[in-house]
Amino acid sequence: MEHLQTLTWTDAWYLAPEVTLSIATIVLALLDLVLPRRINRDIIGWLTLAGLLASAVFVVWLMFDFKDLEGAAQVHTLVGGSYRIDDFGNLLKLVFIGASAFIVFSSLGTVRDEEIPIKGEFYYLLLPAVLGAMVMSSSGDLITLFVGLELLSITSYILVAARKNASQSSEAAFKYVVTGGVASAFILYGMSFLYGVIGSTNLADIMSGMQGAMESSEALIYVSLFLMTAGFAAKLALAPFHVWASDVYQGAPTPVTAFLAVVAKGAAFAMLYRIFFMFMTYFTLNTDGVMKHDVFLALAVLSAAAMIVGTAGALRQRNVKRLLALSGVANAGILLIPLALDLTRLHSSVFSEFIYYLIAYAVMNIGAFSVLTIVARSAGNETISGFAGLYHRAPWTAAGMTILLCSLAGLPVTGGFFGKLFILFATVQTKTYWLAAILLVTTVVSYAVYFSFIRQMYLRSGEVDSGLRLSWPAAVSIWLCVAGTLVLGFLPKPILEWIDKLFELPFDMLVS
Amino acid sequence: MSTSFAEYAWLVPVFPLAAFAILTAMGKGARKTGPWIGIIGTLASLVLSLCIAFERMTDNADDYSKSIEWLQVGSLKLSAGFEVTNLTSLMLVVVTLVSFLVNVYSQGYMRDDDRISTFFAYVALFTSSMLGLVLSDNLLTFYIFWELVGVCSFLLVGFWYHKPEAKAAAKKAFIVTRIGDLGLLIALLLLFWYMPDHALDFTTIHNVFSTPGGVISVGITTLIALLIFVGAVGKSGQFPLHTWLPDAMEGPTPISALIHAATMVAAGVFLVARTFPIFEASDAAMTTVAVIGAFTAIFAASIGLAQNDIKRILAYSTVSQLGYMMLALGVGSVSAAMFHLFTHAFFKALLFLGAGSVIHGAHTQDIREMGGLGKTMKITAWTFGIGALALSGIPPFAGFWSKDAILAAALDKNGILFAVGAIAAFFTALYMARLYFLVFAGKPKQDGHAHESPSVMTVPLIVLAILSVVAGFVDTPFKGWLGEWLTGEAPEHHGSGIVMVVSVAVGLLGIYIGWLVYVKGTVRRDAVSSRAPALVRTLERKYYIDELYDLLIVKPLRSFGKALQAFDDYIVDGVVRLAGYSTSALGRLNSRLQSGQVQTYALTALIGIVILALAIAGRRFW
Amino acid sequence: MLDNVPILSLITFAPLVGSLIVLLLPGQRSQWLRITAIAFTVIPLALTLWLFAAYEPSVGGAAYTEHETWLTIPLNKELLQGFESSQLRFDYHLTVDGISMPLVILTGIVSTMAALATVHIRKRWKTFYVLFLLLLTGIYGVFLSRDLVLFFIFFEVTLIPMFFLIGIWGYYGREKAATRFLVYNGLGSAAMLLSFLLLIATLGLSATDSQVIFSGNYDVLLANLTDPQAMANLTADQAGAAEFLLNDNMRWGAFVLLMIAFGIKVPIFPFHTWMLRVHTEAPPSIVMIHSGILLKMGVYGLIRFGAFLFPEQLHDWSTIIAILGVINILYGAIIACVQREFKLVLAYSSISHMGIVLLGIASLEEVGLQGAIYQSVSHGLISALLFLIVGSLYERTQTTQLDELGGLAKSMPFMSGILLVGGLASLGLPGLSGFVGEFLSFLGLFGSMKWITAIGVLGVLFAAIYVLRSILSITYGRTPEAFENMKDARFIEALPMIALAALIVLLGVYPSILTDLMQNGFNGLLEQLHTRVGG
Amino acid sequence: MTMLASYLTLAAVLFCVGLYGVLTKRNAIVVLLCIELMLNAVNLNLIAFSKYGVTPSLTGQIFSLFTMTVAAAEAAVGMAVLIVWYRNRATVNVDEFDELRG
Repeated sequence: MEHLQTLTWTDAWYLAPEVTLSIATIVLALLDLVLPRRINRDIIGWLTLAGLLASAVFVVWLMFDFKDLEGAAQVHTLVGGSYRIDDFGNLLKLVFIGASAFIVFSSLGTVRDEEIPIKGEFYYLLLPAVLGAMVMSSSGDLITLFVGLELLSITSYILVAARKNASQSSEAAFKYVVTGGVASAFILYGMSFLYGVIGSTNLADIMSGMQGAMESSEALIYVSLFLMTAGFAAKLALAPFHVWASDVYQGAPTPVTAFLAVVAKGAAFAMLYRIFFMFMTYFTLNTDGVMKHDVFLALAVLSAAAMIVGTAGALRQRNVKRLLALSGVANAGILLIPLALDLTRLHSSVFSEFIYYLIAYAVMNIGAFSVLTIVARSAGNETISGFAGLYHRAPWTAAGMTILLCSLAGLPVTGGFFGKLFILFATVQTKTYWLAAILLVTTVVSYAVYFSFIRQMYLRSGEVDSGLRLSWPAAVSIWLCVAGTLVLGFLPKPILEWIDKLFELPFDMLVS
Repeated sequence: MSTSFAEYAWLVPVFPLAAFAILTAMGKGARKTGPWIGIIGTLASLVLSLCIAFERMTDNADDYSKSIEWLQVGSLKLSAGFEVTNLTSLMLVVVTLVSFLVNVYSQGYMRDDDRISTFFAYVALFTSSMLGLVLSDNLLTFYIFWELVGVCSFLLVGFWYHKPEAKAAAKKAFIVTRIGDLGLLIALLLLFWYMPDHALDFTTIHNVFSTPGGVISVGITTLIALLIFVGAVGKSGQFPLHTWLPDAMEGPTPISALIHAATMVAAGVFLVARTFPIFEASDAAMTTVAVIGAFTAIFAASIGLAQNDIKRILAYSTVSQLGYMMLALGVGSVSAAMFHLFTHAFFKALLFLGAGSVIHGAHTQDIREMGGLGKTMKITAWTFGIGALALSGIPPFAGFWSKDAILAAALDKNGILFAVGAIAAFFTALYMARLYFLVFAGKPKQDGHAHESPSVMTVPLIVLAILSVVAGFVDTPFKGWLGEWLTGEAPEHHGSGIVMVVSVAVGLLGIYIGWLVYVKGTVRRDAVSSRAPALVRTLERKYYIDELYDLLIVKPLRSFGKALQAFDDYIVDGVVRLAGYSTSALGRLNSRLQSGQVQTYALTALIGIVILALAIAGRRFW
Repeated sequence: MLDNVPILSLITFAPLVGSLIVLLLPGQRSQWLRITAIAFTVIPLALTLWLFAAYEPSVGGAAYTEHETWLTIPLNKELLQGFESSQLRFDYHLTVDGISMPLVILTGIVSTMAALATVHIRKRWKTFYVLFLLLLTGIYGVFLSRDLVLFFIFFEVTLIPMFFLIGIWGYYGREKAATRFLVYNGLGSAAMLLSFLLLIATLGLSATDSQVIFSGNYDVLLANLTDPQAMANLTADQAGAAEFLLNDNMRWGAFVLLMIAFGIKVPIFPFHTWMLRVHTEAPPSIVMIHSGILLKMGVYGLIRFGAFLFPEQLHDWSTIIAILGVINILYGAIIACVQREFKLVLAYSSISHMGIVLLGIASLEEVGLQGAIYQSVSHGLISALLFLIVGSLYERTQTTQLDELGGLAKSMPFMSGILLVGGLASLGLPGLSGFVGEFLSFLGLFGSMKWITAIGVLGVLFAAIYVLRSILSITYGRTPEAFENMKDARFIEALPMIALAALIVLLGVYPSILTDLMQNGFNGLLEQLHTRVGG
Repeated sequence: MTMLASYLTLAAVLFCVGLYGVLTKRNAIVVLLCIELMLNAVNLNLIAFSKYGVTPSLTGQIFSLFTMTVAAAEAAVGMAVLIVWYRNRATVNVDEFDELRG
């Protein structure tokens, strides 16, 4: 594929979701500039939400447009395969847009000017970030992947620093810039080697050129994979690359923390899956044992380390955001498991396992962060003791939070439970018992973590006796998250069947 | 004969049980009517028992048994049922008679107690259980009632629950007998697995073990027999499990008469008699029974010499007499044992009730504080005297005949056993003489407020006294009617003159010495204690058995428990805590890692990836 | 008439409905809340009793079985060679048989008594009853469900309400006790889940030409276990697919995991320490449920999954289990003898009693297995009764330290009497239920392991010691002044006490009422044992 | 191929120098510069592969153009964040970024 392909107008149709977001970003940026100061910037928030929803509509439309549900799936590739409209991307896009929409929605009326002076920017800057995430999930080329990654990262840096007047916020942003930059450099460095041995950045070309490259320069591929692994591990905050996460999560405004925990992490996973799944398939088809085992064992070890360190670290943590950061570390470990397992004829539902847990993770985390925003506001701090006596002050919120926490802890009957169950079943099917054991044990230890909230909410009495003020969007989004968690728990079947119907491994994930 | 009383034998224990149920339902409100319910219940049982007994005497009918399925597990069936034989009908009469008399007596004795209706309820329950035990046709049912009488004994010993001594005694009674029960339970399990068809009924046991060279090996037979004997030892207060019985005297005196003299403690003897074929099949077991019995007889009698509590003396006497019965069984004479059980039930109940009357009158139990009561308490003194003579084996009282039978049987077997029995008989006569003379003879030591008990208490004494005189004639050396009736065999010739002479001689000698010391004063009372103080002290302290048990069993066990407790707290739980602690230590380590220095973070990550890479790649080279 | 009524679902979910109703009632009306809650514990009890009356031991519970496919989850289609699709299937499968029936009845009875005993709950009634009823749904579900995942879910459902019930309404150390309960039991559940999934991935597999189905249905597992043609039993070369094979190592792994999982619940030494805290810290009505029913879930699991799915492994391990049982018996009993706190005496006595259950299981004889269930039911009733009394005592005396108590027989003769009945039942007095369970268990094991059983029988002696020691020091002796004018049990307290005591007597005198139920419960297991292990 | 090897070596050295700088330098601006250094090492790599790689192609150069742009943007944001922080705390010393910890 040496000839350059240009973007045609028909292709532009397929980019409708991304284009929508770009236009919305520009329009809102201009709007923010021209609107007089006295106008509440919530309007921009609402418009951001509208932009996100419009984009989501396009994604859904695209999904159904070129796929009749009975027939084989189609994949549309743009610009010589560097951009792919496939169900892997589409499903993830929906998750990212949905999660962002929830975050925006619950921020409306909750985020205050004193806290985030640049509220307009805060809202509309989410759009390029989501755009970056979408690009990452839809790319078929290392360059587009990288651009998407950086688009997401750079906007996230700004978002983390959105609390302009708080030194904590800029400190967090700086730390994020440094670790993010170094991680990017590592990924990029790894990519450069991959490009070097194959001569193309296109994933399809890489796949087809792998055979030759393996024979000539196996070592470089080895190095490349390890460098990329390190970079992604840092982006995903897998142990021991996780240390920055707590600081950044703590310093960032809470909605941004939620965004980082869900969308940024999910997007990094999307990219990781795009690249590594290719290798996994290659290794599986060409029974070249050595590297396969090394690379994916490394992933498994990272995932185990993340689960252990994340859970154990959260055990002693009193600051809720840091705690959720560490919980995110553990969850990242769990999300990595499907990829780290062998691909066998019994276990090839890697994607369903991944995305189901990702959805569950997104729903419960956003819900938890929304509750945290409100509780921290009323308590005046972000420590776990702010939850003390929540049951007496706001029994319904406490009940909702309890369900979310149960889901985080993986207790039935919640989305988190089934998500973990499928992943666990996969580990058992592939006979990776040690990983299953670690998953189970850390899950159980995490009971202690999440139930420490519950202990505060129900067993202690707090200092504040007044009720909890919830803005209606916050309340609605919390309850939607709770409902989502329960639906995922009680009715996993329709969702998984839908995913199964949509998703065809050879088309949607394997770039050929 | 279309119907017989035996078919209704199951009603015998039901009457008292009904009484128990009614009394429990009535609660505390039945102070007046309560005793009557108890008395009527036992009276009904007594009448029916007498009918059954007479029926069996006249017709010499076949044994009657009937059982229902109690529990079925798969192909295994456990049944419950009753059986009427000559042996059981004899026991029925003894139990119901004594129980009835004790009920009547208690109505007076317990008149002032708040919980009199509870007392009668317990007694009714005991009577019912004891009758159930007697009637049981298989070992499992027997065991069930065996435990139930134990509980009733426990409840009644601890009847005055507010007294710490009563509490301790009740506990001890239950736990020590439980040791014996354990043996019986294991024996039961063994029998269950070794008997053909898992049969546990006495008839089958009888048939299986009576067959020479039977299905069960001698070793197992011996084991089973010994384990059963352990049960009997516990219940009948034989050495070394005798310690609970004297302590059990903390209970109300009628209880001591009923449970701890006449009926329950004899259940051990009854058990051995019931399962006698097993013992007969094993020489070792028989020897053990005989030796333990003989030893207990002399051992307890010697302790009885040095006690000062009127009830305790009688208690040791009971232990000693039960030893005689065991001795009889050990030397192979069931009929002698049952005969002694029969007579002993009457005269020992008499003695205890008499003692109760004394305590009722004198308000003390210490014989050193009594004296001259014979003047104020004439009926008590007379009847007590008859009981004492019966116990001492003076003809023609009941005890003489039965003890004579035992000694004769012992002599047949082994001279040493006979000698031991004779010496024990001497001791018996001596301590009874001491007891009687100290209490009834001499000058009153108290301010004369002792008085005779009411007739409701003295009438049972008189009835028992009469029985103590005549009961012996059912089986004299000249006409062994009881033995024949019980065993269905021709009477044995145990009437050797030597035995009779020796027996009477030691009895009279004992009384004479007692008279010399305690009435006449020719021999100083401290004649022995001044010369061999250690001996007397040992006797007073009951050979330090309690102390020994405390030192050897209770204390080590308690320490062991404490040690286990510590093990549980510090090791078992410690490991759990350690696991929790190390997890949170890992968390703390993570916190320390998050020092705020972003460069440290990057370095951590770098070190992480290097280690990972080295480990993953390097594992090929190891 | 009642043929088409899903009675088992009604039993299971009636408390859940009650829970929701309580949730909607106003929180201040404690009387209403209590009555509603009690009503919704009585409904399943009534249904259970009806079931008991209608149950035919020879037929089993087939008539009541409810079986629907609950979830089918498509797994993968891409790389699957030779088949069109593969599915993970979880069923909604409820049924009863001779093993679960007694425990379901026990649940009905004890839960109702516990509901009556909730008069001691002095705060936050509404939440209490909501959680209490939720807990019941979990328990019924555990005993009735026959799908591994469904079972697991119900098992976990019991954890969460228990955490709250201990944590909110317990005594001083409640929070620690609750957390430890949660984590310790969570570990057990985790082991169970791993084992279950292992079984589903191998034994649960049924393949048609077009489909591979991984089922969690217990019946499927059981059928595959004995079917030599099942994938899980084929050797690798036969099936051409090593991934389906349940080889010996995996069997042992799954078995040991199950032993650990249910061993924690039972609890088997050395996994018992969590349960001591629950016994001492939880409110009495909850300990009634906990000690009375929840521990039996462990027993049930050991038999249902340990014995039935892994008879060979259990047979190989029977000596180990018997030894563990003896350790439980003696360890618990000896430590109970030196406790100064009555609740701890009872806690250690529970350990001791559960040891007897283990002996029954280790026997692998019908007598012993029935004994194990019998002992479970009996211990459930006894400990429920004892903790009921503990609750009433504590309410009056504010202490359960043995040294501080004494002479209560004077001021509270009724309660002391019932306490004594409970204690005597606990020490295995014939005529009361405890004896039958113990006796059957001992009887069962004695056939194969005489010495071990004989040592275990010693526990009966220690039981006498700790029971009498503790109960006598509560009720006998001198009455301290502070206790002299205390009131005896109120009617509402006396009612469950009398009911439980009556049941204990009934089971002791007429054990057939329960053993008849279990009559055919173990046939399958024993047949399997005889054919596969060879007796 | 020697050419490629030397470029790669240089790039590796640059990358390591950059990494070392990130890990050790106290001045925050220097830290940002060092990140740029790492990215530039990547650029060098890409261009070297583009010219001397197994299959030379323009893609590497295009990639490096993207990288440079992105790096510039990243540096700009980094500087902006630093300025905000400097305004709050009046220091650019990396050691003093330790308000968030634990």
